[in-house]
Amino acid sequence: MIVELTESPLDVGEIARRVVPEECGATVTLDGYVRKFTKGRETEYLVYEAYEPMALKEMEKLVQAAKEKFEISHVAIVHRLGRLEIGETSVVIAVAAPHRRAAFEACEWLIKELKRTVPIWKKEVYADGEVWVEGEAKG
Amino acid sequence: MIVELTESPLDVGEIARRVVPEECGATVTLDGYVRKFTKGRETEYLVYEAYEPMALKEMEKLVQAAKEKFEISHVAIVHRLGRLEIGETSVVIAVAAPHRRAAFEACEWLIKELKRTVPIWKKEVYADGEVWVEGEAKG
Amino acid sequence: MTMIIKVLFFGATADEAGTAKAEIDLEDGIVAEAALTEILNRYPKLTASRERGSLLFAVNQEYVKGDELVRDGDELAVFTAVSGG
Amino acid sequence: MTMIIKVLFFGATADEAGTAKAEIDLEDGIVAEAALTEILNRYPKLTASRERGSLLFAVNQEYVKGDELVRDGDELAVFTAVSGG
Repeated sequence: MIVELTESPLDVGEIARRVVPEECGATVTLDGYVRKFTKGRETEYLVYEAYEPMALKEMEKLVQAAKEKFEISHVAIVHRLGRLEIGETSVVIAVAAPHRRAAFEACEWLIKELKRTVPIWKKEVYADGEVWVEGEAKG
Repeated sequence: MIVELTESPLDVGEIARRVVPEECGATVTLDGYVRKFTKGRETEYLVYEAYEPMALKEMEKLVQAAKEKFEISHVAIVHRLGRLEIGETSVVIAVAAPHRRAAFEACEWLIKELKRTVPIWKKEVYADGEVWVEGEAKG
Repeated sequence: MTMIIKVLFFGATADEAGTAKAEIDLEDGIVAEAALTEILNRYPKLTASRERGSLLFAVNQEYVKGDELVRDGDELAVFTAVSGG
Repeated sequence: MTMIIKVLFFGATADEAGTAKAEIDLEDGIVAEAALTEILNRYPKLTASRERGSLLFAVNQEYVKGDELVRDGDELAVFTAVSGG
């Protein structure tokens, strides 16, 4: 399992290629990046902040849960923190599995849960102001 | 749309980052690579062969169909040909979409259809022989 | 008897609390829910997030339900619904 | 009248045909299905793949149903079920 937080730019290919076990044939990767427009409003840049030790623990829990729920072999989750420009990658989730179906399902489940439970926050900065984005509450 | 066939090694990250439109926030990538063991038998390497002009046409058709079927913005499909060693990437499908759900769905649909319709064949080479793999027939 | 608890605020809650970090004294034997109420009393601007149902609360880097005992030296964290990814 | 058609074989069918490429003469006005039958007559080892339902057939780089007219200079391709990815 790879779970990391970093202020450095993420290399999606490098992360994806870290999870290539011999028994697998497919890795599904989600590359989440900074959108220029959100609801028609133009973002200048984003700032991500985390409660780092808790975020790492929650990411580990998610990987454990995904491994119980899906037939997957290896998972990497790396989330970037600090200031991100438009188009830069904020999160990479790569899942390797013997069969691709499980990799797709697990990857999609992991990003959904990460957005719900992992204590990381996003501030959107516009030309005329900034706002901390509030997620859906953890139910 | 990017559809390519190449004998050179594939860089999954480089391909994924070619499809990052400003209106999007997520790219889902399938990285298919050479498995060491298939049904317990150890593969030494693979050889991929294509009916190249038809394969490119079929890949273009798949991308067109995916764009009609799913809310996606940009697709790249690159398939490698020739001899591939264990762990090397044979195919990359990267799909960018405003919303990640569509990107996951389209990516999974594209790899399923590619395996059914695009005229590319795989020869598995073992220590004691080789065999052209026969896919599910195109229905 | 009182005890000293470390409280962390993140994102919007840090702005609302005017600080990212505080130490507060709480009565011994208090449960998490009561500790949160006490924190809200001291940082009343956080109440809006709580009323929206967006306020989350962790003790020692774990989400809590509310009935867990808070102990001397514990690390509490208060934050709005997460928005990473 | 006959016409000259280019035939391509790939993967297992190239091994079975003993060649990747051939030119064959077919009667004018023949449809794709009949052209395939003629090709199988000349390369009988391909029949096994056809009986398994694995043989696919394309004219000018498009899959065909079978009733399409084949024309002089067309490129036909014969191959087993694809296995890329």
